[in-house]
Amino acid sequence: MKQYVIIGNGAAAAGCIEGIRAVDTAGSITVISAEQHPVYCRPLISYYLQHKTDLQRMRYRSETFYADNHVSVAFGRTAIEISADTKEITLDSGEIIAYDALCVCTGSSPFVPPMQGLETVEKQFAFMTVDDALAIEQAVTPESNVLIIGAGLIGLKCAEGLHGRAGSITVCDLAPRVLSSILDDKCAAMMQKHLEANGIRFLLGTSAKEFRGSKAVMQSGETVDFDVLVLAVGVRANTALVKNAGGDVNRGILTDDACKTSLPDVYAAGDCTEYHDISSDSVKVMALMPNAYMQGHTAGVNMAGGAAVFDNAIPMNSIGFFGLHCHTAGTQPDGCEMYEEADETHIKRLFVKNDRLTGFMLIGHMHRTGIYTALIRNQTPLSSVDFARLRIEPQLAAMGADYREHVLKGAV
Amino acid sequence: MKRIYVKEEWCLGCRLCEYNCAFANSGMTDMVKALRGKEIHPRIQVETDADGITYAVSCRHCTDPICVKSCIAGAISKKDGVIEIDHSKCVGCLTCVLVCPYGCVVEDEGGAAQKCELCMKNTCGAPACVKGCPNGAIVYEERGEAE
Amino acid sequence: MIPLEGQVRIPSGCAVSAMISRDGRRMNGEQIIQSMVPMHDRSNGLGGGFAAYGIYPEYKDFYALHIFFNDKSCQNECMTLLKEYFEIVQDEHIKVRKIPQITDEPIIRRVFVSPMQSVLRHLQIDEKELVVRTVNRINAQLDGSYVFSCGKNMGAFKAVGFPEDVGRYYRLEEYEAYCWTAHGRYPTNTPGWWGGAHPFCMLDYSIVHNGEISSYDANRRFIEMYGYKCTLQTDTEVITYIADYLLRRQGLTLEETAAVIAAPFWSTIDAKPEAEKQMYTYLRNVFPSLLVTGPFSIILGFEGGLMALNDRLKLRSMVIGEQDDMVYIASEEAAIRVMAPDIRNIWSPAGGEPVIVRVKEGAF
Amino acid sequence: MNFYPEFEVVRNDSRCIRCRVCERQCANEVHWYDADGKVMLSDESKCVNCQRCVTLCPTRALKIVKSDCRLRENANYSDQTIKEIYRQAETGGVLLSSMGNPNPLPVYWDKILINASQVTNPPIDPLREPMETRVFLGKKPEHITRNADGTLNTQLAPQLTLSMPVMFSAMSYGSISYNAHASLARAASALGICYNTGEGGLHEDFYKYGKNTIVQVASGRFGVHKDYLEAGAAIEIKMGQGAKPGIGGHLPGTKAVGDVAKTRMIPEGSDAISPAPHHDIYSIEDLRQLVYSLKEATEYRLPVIVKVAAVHNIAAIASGIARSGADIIAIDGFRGGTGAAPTRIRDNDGIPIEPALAAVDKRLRDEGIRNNVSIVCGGSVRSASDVVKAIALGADACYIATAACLAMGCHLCRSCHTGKCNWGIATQRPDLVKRLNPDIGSQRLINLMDAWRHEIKELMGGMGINSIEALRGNRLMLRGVGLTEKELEILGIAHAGE
Repeated sequence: MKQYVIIGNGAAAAGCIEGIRAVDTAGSITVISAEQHPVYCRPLISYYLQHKTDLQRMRYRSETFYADNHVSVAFGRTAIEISADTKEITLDSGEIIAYDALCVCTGSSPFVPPMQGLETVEKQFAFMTVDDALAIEQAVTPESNVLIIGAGLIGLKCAEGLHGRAGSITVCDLAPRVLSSILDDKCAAMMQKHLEANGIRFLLGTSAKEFRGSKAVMQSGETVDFDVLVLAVGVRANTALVKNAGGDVNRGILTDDACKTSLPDVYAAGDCTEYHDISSDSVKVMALMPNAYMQGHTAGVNMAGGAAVFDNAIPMNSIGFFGLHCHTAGTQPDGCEMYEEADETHIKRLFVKNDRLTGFMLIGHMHRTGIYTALIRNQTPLSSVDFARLRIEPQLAAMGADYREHVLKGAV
Repeated sequence: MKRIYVKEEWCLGCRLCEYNCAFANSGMTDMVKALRGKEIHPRIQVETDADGITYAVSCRHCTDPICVKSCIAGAISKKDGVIEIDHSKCVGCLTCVLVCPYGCVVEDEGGAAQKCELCMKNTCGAPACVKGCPNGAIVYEERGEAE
Repeated sequence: MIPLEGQVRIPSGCAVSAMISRDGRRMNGEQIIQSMVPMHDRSNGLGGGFAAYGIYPEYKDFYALHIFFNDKSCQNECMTLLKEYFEIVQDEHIKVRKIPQITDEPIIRRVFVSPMQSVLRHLQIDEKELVVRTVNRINAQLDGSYVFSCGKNMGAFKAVGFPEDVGRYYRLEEYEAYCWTAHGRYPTNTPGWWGGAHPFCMLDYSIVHNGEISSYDANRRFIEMYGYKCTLQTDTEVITYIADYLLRRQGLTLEETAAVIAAPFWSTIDAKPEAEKQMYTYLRNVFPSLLVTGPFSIILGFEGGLMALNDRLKLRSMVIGEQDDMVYIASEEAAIRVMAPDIRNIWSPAGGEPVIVRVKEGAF
Repeated sequence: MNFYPEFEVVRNDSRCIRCRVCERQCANEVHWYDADGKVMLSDESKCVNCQRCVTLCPTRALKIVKSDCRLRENANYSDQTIKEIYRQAETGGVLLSSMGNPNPLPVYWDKILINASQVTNPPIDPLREPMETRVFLGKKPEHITRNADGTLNTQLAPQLTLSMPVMFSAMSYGSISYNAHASLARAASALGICYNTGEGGLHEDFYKYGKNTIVQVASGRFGVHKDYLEAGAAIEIKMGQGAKPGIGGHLPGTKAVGDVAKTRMIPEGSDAISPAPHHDIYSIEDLRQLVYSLKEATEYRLPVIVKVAAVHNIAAIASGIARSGADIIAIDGFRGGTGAAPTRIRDNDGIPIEPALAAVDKRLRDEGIRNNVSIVCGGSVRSASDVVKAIALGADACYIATAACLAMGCHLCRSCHTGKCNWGIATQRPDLVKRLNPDIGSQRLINLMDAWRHEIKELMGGMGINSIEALRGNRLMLRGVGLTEKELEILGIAHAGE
C-alpha cells in the first residue's frame, strides 16, 4: 500500500487527492494543512466579504470529502523539511512522515516590499486566506477608510469585497494602470472607469513611501488617511521546502509536464510552481486556479502510477467587478496582429501570430469565450477554421464540419 | 449515458429549442409570463454555419470536463455522468465560461453560470429542447462514451 | 307483413346431432330422434329435420328427389319440367304420421329419377351438374315447388315443428341408415317454412348447421358467380353450395375444404413447415371469399361419411363421442348420452379442426 | 384588381414573446419582426392558411382566420366564383388548384353505416382473439390443379401481399419531396404494405424498398426503364387520375431540379408534361398490349395494376380492363388529390368512388370474372371506417394519399402548385424539404396505419368477422341512410331499418 503525502490543502491538493484516487483507491493519503480550514479556493474570500458565499458554501468539496477519499489531514501543521534521500518529511511538530510519493502544494505568500513605518500601522492585513478575510471583516466598520496597496487581482477583488462595508476605499499601485499583469492600457482604463464609477478611488503610478500610523505618504507626496491597510502588492511562490531539499527552483518550483520536480517521487502543483505556458512558449509562474487543480490532478495520477500529462497550460483569468466582467487568456506577443472590437460597453481584443490565436482580452461581453480559449490551448491553425466569422462571434459553426460532427454527434 | 445530440440535417433553425429551454428553466408554468418582454438566456444555442446549416449546441457532458476542474467554488460536479452546477455555491466568476471549449456554459440573467443539466432539475422530466423540437433534430439518446 | 323465407336473410340458433356407423351398419331413426329431446330448448318449433344415408338401397342408382309442392298445379308444373331432362323411375308420397304438433303440411313427394343421356350429351355436362342445375332452376323459378333433397341412396326429411315431432311425423323409425344427421332450428327472422328447415341438401351433400355466419354476403356473392342461387338466404344453404363448389367442382379434399371454410389463422399457417404453409397460404389466397366467419358448427353429410367442423374460434359448442364402430356428434353432450349411455370417449374438437368420419370402403 | 386577403393573421400581442419562429417558418414571408416597434408584423395577402406558424407558435399567440370581408352575398355568384372571374379576366389563364375537390358534393361514405353483432351471434374482441387483415392482390386461378403426387399445385399468378388492405397511392417524386418519398417508402416497408412512385421514376436511394414499391408507368413514361420496372413489387399503368380525369400531368420546370430531373430522365428545369392519353393506347386492345409488354419485360414476375379515374361508364371500363390481362384494377374517385390540376376539371369531372366501386364490383361478379382481378379503390378514403365500407362494398384494398400527406404534416392548404409547401411535402426547395424528417414522417404514417388497423379490427370484431376476406363484398354489413332508392340500388345495400 502506497503512502501519499501532500503538503498543502488548496485546490491543487484537492486535485491531487482526486487524481490519486482515480488510479489507486487503497493507498494512504496524508494532507498537511497549515490552515485550520477544509479545502477552499482563495479567490472566494472576496465573495465572502460580498456575502455571495459563506464559510459553509465556500468549501471546495463536500463535508465528507476527506472521509470519502480516505484522507487523513493534519490541520494546523506545516512541513519544515523534505528529506528526498530518506523520503520523509518533517513537520513543525517534529513528527516525521514517510512517503512513497509526495506532492508539494504549498502555494504562495504575500510579497511585501520594504516600506518605511509599516510597523506603525495598527490595522494591516494581507488578503490571501479566509483568516485574512475574517480579520478584515472584524476590523472594517462602515466608517473605515481603507487603503489597499496593489491594484492587481487581489487588491481589486478586496476593494470590491469591501464595497459597502467601508466608508471609503482607495487603491494605489506603482503601475500606471489597474490589473497591469493581465490587461493593456485600453482595457485597464475601461475597468478602472467602471471601478471608479462604483466609488473606488485610485492612486496609480505611485505607492506608499512611508506610513505614519493611519497616514500614508505617497511617493507623489500626497498623503492618504486610512484606518485599515490591505497589502496586496504581490505574491511569491513558496519554494523553500523543495529548494532546501535540493530540488530545482526558479521563481517557482520547476515541474515538467507530469508535474514532477527534479527530486525523485516529489511532485509539485499549484501556485508554488513554475511551468510551461504554451501560448508564449515560456516557463513562468501562473498562479491560477484552474491550472492548480489540473496540475494537482496530473500529479496525483502520476504519483499513483498512472500516466497523465498537463502540457497545454496557458495563463487565463476570469474576473469581474461590479458586474463588469473580464476574460483574458494567453499572451500578447510582440509583432502579433490584433483584432479589435470595442464600444461603450465592451472591448474585444484578439491577438494573432503565426496563424494562431495567442491570446485575448475581453471586457463586457463574455458569451462563449471558452471557444477562443480552446483555440489558444489547442493551438489551432486559424487557416483551418473560419476565423473571419469566429472573431466576430465564438461559434462551433466556424470550426469546420468535421470538428462539429466530432463534438456534437458523439461523446467528447 | 444518454446525451443530447443534434441531427443538423433536420434542424430548421427555428430556435424553438432556445425558447423551450429558457421557459423550462424559468421555474414558471406559463411561457408568456416567463419570456414575454425579456431577453432569453437559453442553455442551448442555435448556430448557423456559412452554408446556412443550422444546429443547436448544448453541454456535451464531457468525459473529462474542464469546467468541473476549473470551478473555483467547487460548484460544478459530475454526477452519474451529468455535469451540474450547484447554484447555491456559484459566485458568478465565470471561469467556466472562459474554459468551456464548446461555449456551452453561459451567463444567466443574474450573472451566474448556467448550463444544460438535461432538464433534470426542472419539472420537464425530459430535455425540453428535445421534446419541443418540431423536426426531431435534437435527440436524447445513448451513443456510447468517448475513450 | 312479415317477409317470407327467401325474401330476407334469416339468421338462426340451433341444435345439431349425428350418428354414423363406421362398419356401415344400418340403424333406424329412433335413436337420432331421441337425441334431439334433451336439446329441445335449442329449437323454437320453427323447423326440424333429418338426413339419412343408405336408406334406399334398392334405388341406389337413382337420384331421390324429395319435393314440397304447395298444390297440385305446382306439382304438375314441376313434373313436366323434370320429365324434359329425366326418366321418372318412381313417383310416390312420402309416408307421414298425422300428429297434432305438425300442421299446414304441403304435398310431400319422393321421385326417383335418372338423367336422360341425350340431354347430358346435348348440354355437354355430367349428370350431377344436370341435377344441380335442374334443382336450382325449380327452386329459383318454380313458385310453389321446392326440391329439398336430391342425392342417391339418401334423403332429407324436414318440417316446421320441433325436431323430435318431425322425426315422428316422417316415421323415421321405419328407415334404416348407416348415418343420420339431425337439426332443430331456432330462427329469428321467419314465421317458419318447411323448405327452410335443415338439413339443406345438394346432391348427396347435406348440411346441418348451428350458428350465424358473419361472412354470409361475402360467401353468397362469391358463390353466386358460379351458377348457385341462394334463394333461402340461410347460412346452411350457402355453406352447402360452398361445399359442393369446393368438393365437387374444384375437386378439393375434405381436409382442404375445411382449410378454406375454417382456414387456420395466419399465425398458425406461418409457423407450419414450408410445404404445408404453401398449401394453406395457397388455399386462403385462392378462395378468400369462401372463408366462413362467425359462429358455426356444421355437420356435412355425404355418401359414405360425414365431416364435422367448427368455426375457427369455436364460438359454437360441438362434442364428439366415439364407441366401437359408432361416432356421435352433437351440440351438447347430453344428446350423445341419449344415443350411447355408457360412452366414455367424448371430446370437443378445436375450432377449425375438421372431424372426418368415413364408413369402411364397400360397407355402404 | 386588389382584393382584401382571404385570410387574416390574428396575433395576440399579449401572448407574443417575439421568438420569431413564425417569421422563420413562413416560406410565403407573411411575418416579419419590426425592430423599431419591437413587434411582429404581417402581410396577410401572402398567407395561404397552411397553419405552419400557428402550429409552431409556442405560446399560441397566432391564429389564421377566414376574412369576413366578402363581396355582397349572392347564392348564385359566390364570393369565390366572382373572384375567379376577376382573376381570369385579369390573366386570361386556366385556374389551377391542388389536392382534392373541396366542394360540398355527396360523400357516400358518410351515408353508409356499419353493422354490429347482438345476441344471435357474438362480436369478437380483437384484443383477445386473432383478427386478420392480410390480403393478396392478384389474379386467382379458375380451377385448382394438382401435381403428379396429388398435392396441390400452389403456383399462382404474381400476387401482391399486404399486411392490411391499405396502400399509399401514387405521388411522384417531383410533385412531392425526397423526404416525403422516403417517409412513404420506409413506412410501407415497415408496415408490410406498398407505396406508389407515381410518374416520377424511382430515386436510386429507394430501390431498396422495392418489395414495398409499386412502380408507375404513365403517359409521359418519365423515369421508366428496365431496372425501374424490375425494382418494384407491382407495376401500375396509370390511365387516369380521379382529380383530373381526361388530362395528363404537368410538373413545372421549377420543380424539375437536380435529382428530380435525373430520376425522371429529363433535362433539368424542363417542364415534365404527361400527355392526356397514352399515345400507344387508343383503345382497350392497346391496353392489353401494354399490359403484356410490361409483363414480358419483367418475365411475368409482377402483377400489373391498371389505374383509372372513376368516370361515368366505369363498370364497363373495368370489365374491359379485367379482360385485358391486368391483375389489379385501381379506381380513383373524383375527390382524389393532386399536386396541381385545372380547377374546373378537379371540381367537375368524374364521379364519386363509392358508386363507382359498387358498380365495378357488381359488374365483375355479374360477368363471373371478379376473381380474375383485384380491385383497389382510392379517391378520398379518409378513415378506417371508410376502408371497412370500401371493403364491404367490394374492394380488395384501398389507396390513400391525402390521408398519408396529412399524416406527414399536410394541412390541406391546397397550395401544392406553388411549390412552397411549408410542411416540406409538396416542394423541392431544400430549406423546406428538410422540414419533413423521414424519421418522423415515416413514424407518423406507421402510427396512422397502426391506428387504422386497430380500428378496422374493432369494426370487424363488432361485425363478428375475424378476417378481412370475410368482409370483402359483404354488403349485408352495410346500410344506407338518407339515400334514394336509386343510390341504394347502385351501392347494392339496404336502407337502415330494412
